[in-house]
Amino acid sequence: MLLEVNNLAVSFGGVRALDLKHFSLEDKELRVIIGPNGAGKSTFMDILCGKTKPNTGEIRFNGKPTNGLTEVEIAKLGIGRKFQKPSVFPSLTVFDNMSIAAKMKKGVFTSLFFKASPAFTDKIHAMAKRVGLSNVLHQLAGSLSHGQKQWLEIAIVVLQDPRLLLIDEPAAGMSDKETEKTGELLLELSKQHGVIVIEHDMHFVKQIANKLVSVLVNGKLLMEGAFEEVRNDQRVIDCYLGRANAQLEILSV
Amino acid sequence: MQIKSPQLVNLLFILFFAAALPVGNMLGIVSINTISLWGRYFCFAIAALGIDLIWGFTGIMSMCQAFFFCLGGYCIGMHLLLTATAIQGQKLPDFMVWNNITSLPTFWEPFHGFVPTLLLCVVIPALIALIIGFFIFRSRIKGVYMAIITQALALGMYLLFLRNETKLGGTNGLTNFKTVLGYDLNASSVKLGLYLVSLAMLCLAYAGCRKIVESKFGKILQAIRDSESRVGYTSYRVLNYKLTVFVVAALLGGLAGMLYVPQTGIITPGRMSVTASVEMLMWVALGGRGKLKGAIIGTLLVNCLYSVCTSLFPEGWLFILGLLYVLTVLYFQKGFLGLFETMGNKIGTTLKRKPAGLNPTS
Amino acid sequence: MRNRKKIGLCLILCCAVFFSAHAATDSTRVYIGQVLHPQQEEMRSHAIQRLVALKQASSFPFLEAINNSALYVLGEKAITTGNRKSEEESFPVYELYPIHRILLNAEGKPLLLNASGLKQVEISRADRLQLIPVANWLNIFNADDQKRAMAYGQLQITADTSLLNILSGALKTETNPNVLRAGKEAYYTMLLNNTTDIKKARSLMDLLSANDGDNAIGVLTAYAKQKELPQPLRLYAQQKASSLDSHYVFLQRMQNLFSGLSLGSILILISLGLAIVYGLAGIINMAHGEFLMIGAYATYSVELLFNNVLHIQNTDWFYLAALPVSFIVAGAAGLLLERLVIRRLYTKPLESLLATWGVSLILIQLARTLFGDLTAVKLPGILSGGWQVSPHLVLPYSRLFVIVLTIVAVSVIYWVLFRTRLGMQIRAVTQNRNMSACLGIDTRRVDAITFFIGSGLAGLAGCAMTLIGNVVPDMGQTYIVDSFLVVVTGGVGKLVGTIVAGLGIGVFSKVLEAFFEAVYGKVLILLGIMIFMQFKSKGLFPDKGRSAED
Amino acid sequence: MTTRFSFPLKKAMVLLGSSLLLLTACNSNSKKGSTASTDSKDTSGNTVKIGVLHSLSGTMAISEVSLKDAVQMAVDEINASGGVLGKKIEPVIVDPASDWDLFAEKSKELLIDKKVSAVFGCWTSVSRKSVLPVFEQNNGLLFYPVQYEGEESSKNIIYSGAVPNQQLIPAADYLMSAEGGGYKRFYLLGTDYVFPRTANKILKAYLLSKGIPKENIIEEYTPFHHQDYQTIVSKIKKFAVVGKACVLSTINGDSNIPFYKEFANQGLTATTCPIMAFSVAEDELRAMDTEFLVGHLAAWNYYQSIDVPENKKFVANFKAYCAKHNLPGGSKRVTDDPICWAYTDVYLWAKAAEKAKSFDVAKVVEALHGLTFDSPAGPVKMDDKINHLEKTAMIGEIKPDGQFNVIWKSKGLIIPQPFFKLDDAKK
Repeated sequence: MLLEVNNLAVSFGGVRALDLKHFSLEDKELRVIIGPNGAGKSTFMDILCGKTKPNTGEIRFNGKPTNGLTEVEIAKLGIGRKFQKPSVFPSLTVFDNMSIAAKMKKGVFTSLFFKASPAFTDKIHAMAKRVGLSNVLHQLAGSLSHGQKQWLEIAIVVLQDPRLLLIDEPAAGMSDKETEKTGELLLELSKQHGVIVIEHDMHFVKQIANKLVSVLVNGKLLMEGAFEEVRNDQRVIDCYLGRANAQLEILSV
Repeated sequence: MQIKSPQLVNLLFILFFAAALPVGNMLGIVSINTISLWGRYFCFAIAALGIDLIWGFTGIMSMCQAFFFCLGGYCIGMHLLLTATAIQGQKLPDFMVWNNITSLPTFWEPFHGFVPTLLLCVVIPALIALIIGFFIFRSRIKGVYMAIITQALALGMYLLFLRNETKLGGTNGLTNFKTVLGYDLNASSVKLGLYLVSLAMLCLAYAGCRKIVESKFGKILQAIRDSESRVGYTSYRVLNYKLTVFVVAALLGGLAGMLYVPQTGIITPGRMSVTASVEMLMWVALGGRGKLKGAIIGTLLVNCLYSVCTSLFPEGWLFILGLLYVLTVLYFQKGFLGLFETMGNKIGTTLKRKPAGLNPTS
Repeated sequence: MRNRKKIGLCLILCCAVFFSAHAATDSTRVYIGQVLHPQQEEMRSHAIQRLVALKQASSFPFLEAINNSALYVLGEKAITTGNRKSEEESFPVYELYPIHRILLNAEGKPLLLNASGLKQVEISRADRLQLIPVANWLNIFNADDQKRAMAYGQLQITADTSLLNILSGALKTETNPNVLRAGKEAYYTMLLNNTTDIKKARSLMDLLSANDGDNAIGVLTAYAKQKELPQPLRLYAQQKASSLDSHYVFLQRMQNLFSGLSLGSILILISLGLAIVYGLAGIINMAHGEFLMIGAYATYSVELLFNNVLHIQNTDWFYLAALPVSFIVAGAAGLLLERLVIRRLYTKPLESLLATWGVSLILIQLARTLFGDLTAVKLPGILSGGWQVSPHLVLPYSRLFVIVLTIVAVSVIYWVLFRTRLGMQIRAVTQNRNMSACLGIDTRRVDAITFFIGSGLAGLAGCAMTLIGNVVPDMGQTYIVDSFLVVVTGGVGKLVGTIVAGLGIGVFSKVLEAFFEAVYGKVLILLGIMIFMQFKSKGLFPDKGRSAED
Repeated sequence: MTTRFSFPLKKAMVLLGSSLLLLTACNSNSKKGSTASTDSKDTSGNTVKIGVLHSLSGTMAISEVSLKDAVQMAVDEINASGGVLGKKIEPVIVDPASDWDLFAEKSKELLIDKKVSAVFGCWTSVSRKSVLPVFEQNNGLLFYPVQYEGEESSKNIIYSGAVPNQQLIPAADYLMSAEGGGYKRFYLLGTDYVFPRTANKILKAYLLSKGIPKENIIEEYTPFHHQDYQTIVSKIKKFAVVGKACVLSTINGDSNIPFYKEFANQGLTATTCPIMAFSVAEDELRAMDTEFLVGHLAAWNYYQSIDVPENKKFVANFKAYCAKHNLPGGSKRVTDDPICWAYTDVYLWAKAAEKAKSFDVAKVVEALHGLTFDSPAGPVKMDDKINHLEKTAMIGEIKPDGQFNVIWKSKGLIIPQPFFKLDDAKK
């Protein structure tokens, strides 16, 4: 097991945002989490990457507990996070963005006296090519389109070479074509990394859900299963009811 | 032509101040008073470089740079006062005698020697910055909280230094210096020398800062400014980076203070008041935040204006300065540097059929 | 009104004394005549000497006039002037002997004289020095409460029974409680020091400590130090003194607590506007202190308007008028600032800091040019003095007023924010500007109104500050750092936080100040806040939830 | 290089360089090499320049602006009566902005670049300390009009304000005397800077030498611009409970109003515990609601109410001057001790220059020694040896109109002792 979570709970101002009895992920597995807004999906990721501290519960990553570790320590263990809102460094060039992320020693003095080797530069060029940012490599990240920013962030996360990728709504704001390309990228990544993806777009989910889909509702795990199984589950449909569009969406796939 | 130009600008700057002004002084066009005035501006510019590093590049608003400046100033001031006291054949500086202090306080002892003093001038601010910075950054105080906490620190230290119990001269501070390394501080040649040393240190500090911001370290600083959390998730220990840049800024402040005091002849707590720190931020903001040249230009220009206006318009200079601040923020958001660039662009357009660059600035 | 009361009182006083000592009046009259119209200088000296030796209470007002170099003659009458203000053209005068009373004209109204109508009787310094033996007694018969109280306080211990009689006579008719307390203290002290009877001494000590006068402890300790005092009396005196002392320590703690409350309420009043503006717009308004200054100057201007244009002098109404005026003027200034400068900076908090700093420089210099450097507003009569909980615990009305004003301001703000539609809009914009705009809230209007309220509150604080401090161009700068601290300690943009932090900082500073000197108290507070921020890096009441962190 | 606008930036830099040059030129304003001629005073032509070095902005403006006005008035008066040695006086006014470093800078500018013959200025000790080396090195002449702590006597500074033995000691003596009230407990309260510190040190030593026990003297300091005197006043109240207590206040400037207000509001009066102030003069009282100040005391060498013809004229002229020039306050302005000495200083300098027939600093100083002058405060005399003024000490009692009633005067002029020794006082 790459990731094991037991009895995880957190509440904000008296509202229980997440109450997860059990969750686990195997190495090199791609897992999609779906659920209505406010179901606690992003909060779950926040806890996994150390941004939010859980009230109770235990997380084991690669057999080691991560409770009480800081973001940096968790990142060092090998958990990379892509946020819902693209979080890149807008005043740096795409190249700089990537070179900051690339896996290496990250102490103050290493940074001060760092000189990019040809191999290092090649690695970045390769990654840029992979996410389709080769031609904007020396533009400022702030001037990229939304979709490009999403890719850049994925590139940043991947360059860290983590064991587990946490990807929050990667397809938001992308065109259909871009979405498909992103799906392919994620599937490719899952060959080497564990990946958890949060997504609303059911077409996209269908594309990438190669094994299990988890459904979170009101902070609780409603069910887990293959995409088709989840899609046809009455409880899932019920909880999407009342939100007409979502219901249509989930049924129309 | 394109590649060489910035260096040419630097060269021009150095040439003007390192050659033209001293030569002017020898010819009698420029008074020594003006020279040492510029020497003092250079010191401010060094401190402003520190602010630019921490505020402009890292996005941390530190409102206690003037405090570090004064720490450096007080260190050298203690040394100068001890030598002056020795020359006059007294055992204790005057103010201690008035305050019923009978023997030299222990913490004054290290300042008898020149070299230890120089070291302490930068080590003490750096050390204090390290301690304070550790606690501030550890508990993730940022944004306006950081600004206000450092401001509170500056205020607290200012109030402490005003007290005579600190044995540093209270409100009057340290003054009445005579010599440095045996040279008379009032001799024109010494003043010129100090001016040149300040200029050299400014150039050095600039080059150093340039190196820093262009290194990967510098990129990470900017990354912290853009998205601190992202830097953390990219497994950098943000605390270390912030702490380093805070210490470097303090160090520059201390260095600046050290050079400032022999040229001014007095160091008082007034230099570290809350407004003093805000003014330093103002120089950087006016010059152009996030650009090292901007910090220098802003400092030189604002101080020049301050000096000139307080003489030419003794009753109305605050209007001029205040209006300048407001207008700069409203209309020239990149500061003087941005303004000069735009002006340069315009002139460029009229002179050449196509300007050199039209891309939006960073 | 008050003045007339005093005169009346004095009249009664003097009559009482007059009848008790009528035997010597004839010679007194003669001597007074000699002082006014001496045949030669020696005669005058002798006459004064005799008057002093006679110790006739009826002659004291006359001697007092000599002592003050304010003895004049009008026809045959010896007269003096009261406490007069120099700018007054004409003023009433007082007859001195045989009865000390205000001089009336033919119609029975006070006779008004001007300076040129007075003929001064010049008494040499040497003659005036002759008054020293009775100098302390003279003012017991002064019309001025303060002077009377002072006279009692300075009475020298004497065993002279004639003077003791005068004293007890004067006390019988004294109506002002503070003067009476001082008088009783003097009386008991004299009796105590002249008695050898242990029982009597004890009861006098009881009276002294129950009287709770200003010098009670001093008298008792001095008494206890007497050499030939019997041991039980000494112990009793010491015990009385120490119990009084511990009583005062308790009172002082109360006073400090009150001071803390009052400082806290000032801080709240100043910070409230800052907190609202910061919360709404993310603007670090360095010019906030200058709105305080504007409010103070508005108050000053209203006072000038009342005095110089409307010619309504000596009224308290100006202050009542100044309260809304200062709010509106400062608010309008804030609105102007918002329109001209801040509107362009809503998304850039740090730039706003710089721009508003520039604005504050301009405003300070503007105030200096317009008003000069040092002005102060006259404390409204109704707010001067204090609520005397006990003789040693006085809560100044001005401070109480500020506390009440703060409570009112806070309640109104709460009402506006949480009970009105406008408040709902303000809160909506504070939480999510873009979303509010989408929902059809005119965010620009809300911004403007909020800025108006925020600056207006600062103006109101400025108006309140005139009660306590002075009005100077850079008065705002004194408070800006403190109020930023309050806002930040409370949690940026949180009203509850601002209130709790304001009170906390206020009370803590005053408690610390009581133990250390003012500077160290302040430094300790700053240190305390820094340590506090170690544990609560986002203030007392940070935002909770996922959206809070970015 | 990160800067991409190489070409335009260069242009801009040239522009910047030239503008800096321009500023430099403005700044220096000198025609000759300065190294050789630091001594020279620009007295060519029909005018003689003097410098006015008082803060017109910042925290000290509150006190110093009035002094600038007084100096200007004196200059106008002298110019109207023909000037000095046939030359009109041309004041060069600068604003050191309550910034101590700027004081040094501006004095350099006045002496070296503007070549003024004398400078009239400074209020705080720190500003004087800051400019002192400048005046000594450049052989300038500074007239300093404010009472100060002593312990200093420079040949380049004329101290016309009181030194401790001309103000503090007489006040302490008066309070301890039977005439003054025979006070036995003293609360020394001051703003935390050099003058109060030194003043209180001297006062404390003096009081101890007069047999006041140590526990009856309390010393306390508040920071500049302290506004909240609640705690301190309640401390004083506790102190005064025992009786025969008074406050010796060296509180500076704008802190006074809150202090007196709090003092009155907590029920303390001049009766129970008078305040003897060393830094409160008419100019401060002008703004105060004097109702609750009445009866408190101050020690100075001049009061507006002094009844001599010179003073009557001076006061009337000053009011007229302020009204005429539309200065804030107008004809309601008052005079006080520092204003009087700032005004007197200009006359002293003019008289000395006439006597020396030169503006040369050494000659003027020499002529000053022993010079007598009928100042608004009455006759004064420059000491024969040191640059201090001999004058009369006076105690004033605050009247309801914000003026002082002079209740005590020293017998004759008091010889200044800038380096005050307790032993001298005992004699």
